[in-house]
Amino acid sequence: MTTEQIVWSIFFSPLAAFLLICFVLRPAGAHGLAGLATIVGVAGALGASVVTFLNVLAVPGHELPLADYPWLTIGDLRLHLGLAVDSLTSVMLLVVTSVSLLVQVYSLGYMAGDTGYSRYYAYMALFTTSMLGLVLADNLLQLYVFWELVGLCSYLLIGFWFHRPAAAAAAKKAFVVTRFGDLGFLLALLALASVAGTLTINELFTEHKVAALVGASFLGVTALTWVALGLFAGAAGKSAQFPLHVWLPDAMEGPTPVSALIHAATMVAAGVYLVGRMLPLFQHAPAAMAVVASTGAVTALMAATMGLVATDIKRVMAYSTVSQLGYMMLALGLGGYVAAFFHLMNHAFFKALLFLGAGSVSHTTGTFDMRYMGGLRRAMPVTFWTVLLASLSLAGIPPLSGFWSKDEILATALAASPGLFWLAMATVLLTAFYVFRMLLLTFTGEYRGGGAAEAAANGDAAQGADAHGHGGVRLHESPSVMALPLVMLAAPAVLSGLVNLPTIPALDDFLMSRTVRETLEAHHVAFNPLLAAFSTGMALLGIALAWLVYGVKALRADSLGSALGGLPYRMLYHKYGLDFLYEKVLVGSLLYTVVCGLFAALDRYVVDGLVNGAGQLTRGLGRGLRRVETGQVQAYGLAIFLGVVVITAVAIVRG
Amino acid sequence: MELYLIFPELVLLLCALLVIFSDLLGARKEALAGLAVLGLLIAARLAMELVGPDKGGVAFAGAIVVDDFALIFKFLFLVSTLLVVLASVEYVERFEGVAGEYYAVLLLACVGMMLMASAQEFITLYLSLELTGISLYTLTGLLRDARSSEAGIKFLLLGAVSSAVLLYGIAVLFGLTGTTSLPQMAPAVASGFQENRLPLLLATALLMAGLGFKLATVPFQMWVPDVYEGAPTPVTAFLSVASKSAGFVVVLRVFHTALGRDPLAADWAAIFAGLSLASMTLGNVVAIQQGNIKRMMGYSSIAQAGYLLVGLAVVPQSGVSGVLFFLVSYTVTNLGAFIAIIALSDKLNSDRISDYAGVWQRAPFLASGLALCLLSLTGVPPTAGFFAKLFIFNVAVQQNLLWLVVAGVLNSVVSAYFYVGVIREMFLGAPVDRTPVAVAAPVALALFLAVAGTFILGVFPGPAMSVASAAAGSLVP
Amino acid sequence: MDYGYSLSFYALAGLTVLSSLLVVSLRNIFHAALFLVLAFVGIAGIYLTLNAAFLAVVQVLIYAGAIAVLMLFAIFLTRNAMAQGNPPGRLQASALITAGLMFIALAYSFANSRWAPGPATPPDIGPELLAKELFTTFAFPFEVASVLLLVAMLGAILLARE
Amino acid sequence: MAEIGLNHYLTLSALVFCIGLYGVLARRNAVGILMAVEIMLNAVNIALVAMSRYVGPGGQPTGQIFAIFVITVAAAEAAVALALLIAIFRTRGTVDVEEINLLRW
Repeated sequence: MTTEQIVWSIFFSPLAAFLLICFVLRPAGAHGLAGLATIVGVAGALGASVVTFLNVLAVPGHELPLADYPWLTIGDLRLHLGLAVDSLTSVMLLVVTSVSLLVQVYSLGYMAGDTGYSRYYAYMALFTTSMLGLVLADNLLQLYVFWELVGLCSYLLIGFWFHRPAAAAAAKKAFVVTRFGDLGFLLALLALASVAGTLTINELFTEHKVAALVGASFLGVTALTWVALGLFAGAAGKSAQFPLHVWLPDAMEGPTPVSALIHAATMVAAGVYLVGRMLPLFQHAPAAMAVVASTGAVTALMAATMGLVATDIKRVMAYSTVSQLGYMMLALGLGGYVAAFFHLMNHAFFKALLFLGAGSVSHTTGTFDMRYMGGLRRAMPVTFWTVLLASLSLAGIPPLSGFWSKDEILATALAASPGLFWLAMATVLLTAFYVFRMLLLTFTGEYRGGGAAEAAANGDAAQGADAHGHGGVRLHESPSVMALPLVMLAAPAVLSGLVNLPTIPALDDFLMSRTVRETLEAHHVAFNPLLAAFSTGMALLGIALAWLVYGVKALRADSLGSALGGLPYRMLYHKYGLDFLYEKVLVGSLLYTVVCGLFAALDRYVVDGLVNGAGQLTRGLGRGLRRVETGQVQAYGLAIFLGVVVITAVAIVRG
Repeated sequence: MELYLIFPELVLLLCALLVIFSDLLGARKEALAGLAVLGLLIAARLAMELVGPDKGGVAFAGAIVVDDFALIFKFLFLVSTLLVVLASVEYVERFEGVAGEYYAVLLLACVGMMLMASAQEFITLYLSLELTGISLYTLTGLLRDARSSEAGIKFLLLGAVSSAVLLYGIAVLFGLTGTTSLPQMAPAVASGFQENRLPLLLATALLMAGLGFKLATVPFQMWVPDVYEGAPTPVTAFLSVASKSAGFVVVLRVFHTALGRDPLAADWAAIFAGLSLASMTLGNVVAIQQGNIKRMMGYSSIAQAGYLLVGLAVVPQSGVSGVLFFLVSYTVTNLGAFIAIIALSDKLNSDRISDYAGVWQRAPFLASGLALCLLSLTGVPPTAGFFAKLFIFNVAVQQNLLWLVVAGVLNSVVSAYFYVGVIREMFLGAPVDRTPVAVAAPVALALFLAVAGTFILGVFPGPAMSVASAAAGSLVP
Repeated sequence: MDYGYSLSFYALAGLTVLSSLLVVSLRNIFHAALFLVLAFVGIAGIYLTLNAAFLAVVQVLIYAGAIAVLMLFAIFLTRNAMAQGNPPGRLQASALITAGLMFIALAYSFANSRWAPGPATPPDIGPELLAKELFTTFAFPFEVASVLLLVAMLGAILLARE
Repeated sequence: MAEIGLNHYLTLSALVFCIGLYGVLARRNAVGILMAVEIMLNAVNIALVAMSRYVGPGGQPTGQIFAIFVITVAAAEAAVALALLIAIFRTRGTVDVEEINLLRW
């Protein structure tokens, strides 16, 4: 096969799996083979990606010359259908295909026995196809097509368990909220087509295109800035940046492997990918860059505080994802091209691992509520150790992967903007705290009954997230088909940082492909040992605090109880479990009520309020306007004549 | 004789009479549908012969013109009628023994629309419009139950009133120019603009109202939800695509041929921009509130008319090609949606969106087809609807109508609420009963054709776009 | 100045307007139908003043004859609606305002128009000329009209059958 | 008394048109509404015939021809409308348009 055919096969391999499931396996009733088909398809894509990666590595300039095909002509705008592979693409391909493959294998165990088994794998194959199409697209229109397709797959997969109303609601919320962002994306596309006359990504970076974009202006702002802001709006919707982040925590209603693949490792990173891809344009719009950076920093901090108090393990992860995506945006906004993608890659591995670990835990306990977990360390050693490694990586403890990329982002921030740097640094502390809170609540202490206890507490059986485990009959490690992907993900979660060490910046060199080198002003920041030590210190401080509160329980429970008075203490004890008493008193009173409460209120009343408010307004308007339709034919006739009179009047007044 | 220019129409007329006679002779319903399909295919084949720059021409003392612009619409009408005939094969049971007449009137309506596409003289235009109108009133009331008759009488009364308005507009233009021929009118209109601005604007407003009724744009749209809900579902499908396209072909030809020169053109373009904004906003906002799928599709069609009018807010040729491509993709998409709705509501015996819950498990093909068409109406790639919007919005951006484009894009976000609402109900809702829904082969074929069209136009819109541009060139050089 | 001509115009116009007003304001639908015939006859007279004799004949035959009779049929076939008659509806006031606005728009525009220049003396448009035009220049619309009548016949039968 | 000209006829036409329009919007009996529609169409015909007399160098038969076609269409439409009214009367027992409002909102 030629280089080009290999690249195309990356895209077509999972597509073939999707078509096979839809048109052969499902109609034939061979549902059981769907998983295998998807796994083979994705494995094929992974193989082709590896070969492509090696090809890119071998080519000087790290860009593969690929043909494109005429697609359509809109006025003067000629669009081509083509793939573009450079170093960034090849890295993204590896990340997407490898995580996808492991998640598909994991799903064999997780989804076993589900009635929607083949439907699930069909969606997953379609998602992987679309995500690869998005990464491979050489023009923005093509990218947009796949952008919407991944959104659609995400919609279908969030609402996968349709018997739960919450899932359907979450799916719709995700679809509509991200479409608000896509509004900006689409307008940016139209503006680019109209002003620059091309949508091919690399052509947009040429000097005269940039000059044309800077030259045109609308409402006193350059077209370039509008375009950048529009693209960022799209990116913010997909990557769950403030204030469009509201859909992601709800999206956890989907099956956990979906959360791991789509809502942690790949699709939500598409926004970061888009902004990064277009960074050579963004850099000419300082205002837009500032918006990207500050949105990223605010999102990172805000989401971290919300992660502190969530009791659903998947929601903790979701907030964590939002927060980490904020980091990446922060890096991009400050010009940290390599730093952002380095972190994207590392995050994909350790966050996917954390999600799969959470899925593994719930598979056994039958719940996602950490208040009913605890003490799982001995029963689930593989899960525990892998999740621990991922947590350390997320917290930024050297020499795990998260440390290296986070440190690069912090260094970029320190060099560019002290304000944003301190926001990011505060996030480091919070991150370490919430991730260890999660770890300690889940794996240490006593087991608190799992799904059965939760059902008892809530008084009904069908509560909770996608808990379809075994209700705590006997705690056990997940089957090897699920445990194996955990172990395999643990390797990159620990090691992927090594590709860009301060002394050997291999990724740095690799990602600066010819086009990027020519069009992007590189912001290279030197490694700062002092900063590294400081951030590690902050992370350790966060871990220590979490340990004090949830681990060793420095404040003894009974002394606390007597201080509070016996009866309410006992009630709380029985209701929430011991660990949560600490939280209520310590974390709750201080952090929750003040900081998190503030953010939560902002989130609920301002952001969610705006989204819901817009919906309410539209609905109210609709309710009013539909009353105009009285069923009286004469009212309709009246409208026609009033229309004539008004149009005549307007026409006369206009002239 | 220039008779060959109207061979397609003649074949359909003949076919309609044949269908009636075969019905009288006791032919089976399926055979009648087959006959109609055959007639439509022959007509399409004959129309194909007329495609090309030097094939068509003007005929019958300037009454009609056959150009690429007219032909693209004729094909649209033929395809719409064909798909509606196929989709009706089960539904005709409800017409109590007048299936043959139903097909015949459908064919005659198609003849009327094809003549509308060709008419370039106001008397012919008016008569073909009324031929279409009377056929459609008949079809709407054909079920003769309370709702169907109510829809029929509402449609007829408002239709008659709006043709009176249209006629008044024509009369004014006739008085100003002394002719009813569109091409002959143009120079007189252009030269008389300064002194006759007032009556010209009045005539424009009257024409807009009279034809706006067919387009279903605000404020002439109020019949739409009621008639869509009450009419037999295949007729609703026909109304939503063919009748709307027929309105657009007339509007495009009248405004571009007779009134197409500045500064009058700038005036009507500005008014159309306003109507466009009002239509898409009202259509989308009220559609959210609807629980009946046919009614919802009615509001949706008002909104789509709003997007289409963006192309009329743009005077140059690009606006016309935008409208043409949009109509092509809207026709296949909306028909696809309606074919699925016809099949589903016939079997579910309900038009309530809530009764579509979990339909995906009972009729995966129908539900997937409907979902794809609804996504296309929302404007999600890779479907026809996405490129239709992109194309028409791009045209508007070129003409600095940015405000209208922003409104249009915002509106398509709003529209996601109700289109996706139906999809959610079908895919993510819990079904009440799980018995599979059977689909008759012709209905399945019709749906397949429409869905395939929607998808192909969404992946390779290039050829259709070139055809649209070429056809637009034959109207606006 | 031809006073006879003016006088007959004003008389016929008055008759037409008055009868039309009665058609839309009488509660008794049967009486309204009779005044409709009168209005049609008035309009036929107007056509005569315009030298359109043939059209006047058509007007009397088809409108005053056929269509008015059709209306009477409609009234008799919907019998108990007769008792209720033709009462004013809820939108009476808005209808009045709209009609007024519409009239202002029309009359004001007409007053400010310069119509295409016409002949000084009334042209002679007789039945021969009309027939010739109808079967040459307007032969095509004539054929379309015949199809239209076919559809109307079909439609009326389909909708009104037992 | 000014000489009778085109504008007299057009004003008459406009007046009759608006009377018809009022009747369409203000009366409740569907047959009454149909009659009002016929009045509107007649108003258009007055304008067309008047223009036939006053417009164009030698007068235009087109206007009168147009009027003949309008009369034809009006008759056809009236026939279909009557049929629909009979169908409605059968199911509802009324032709009062304010009671014909099953379809709304």
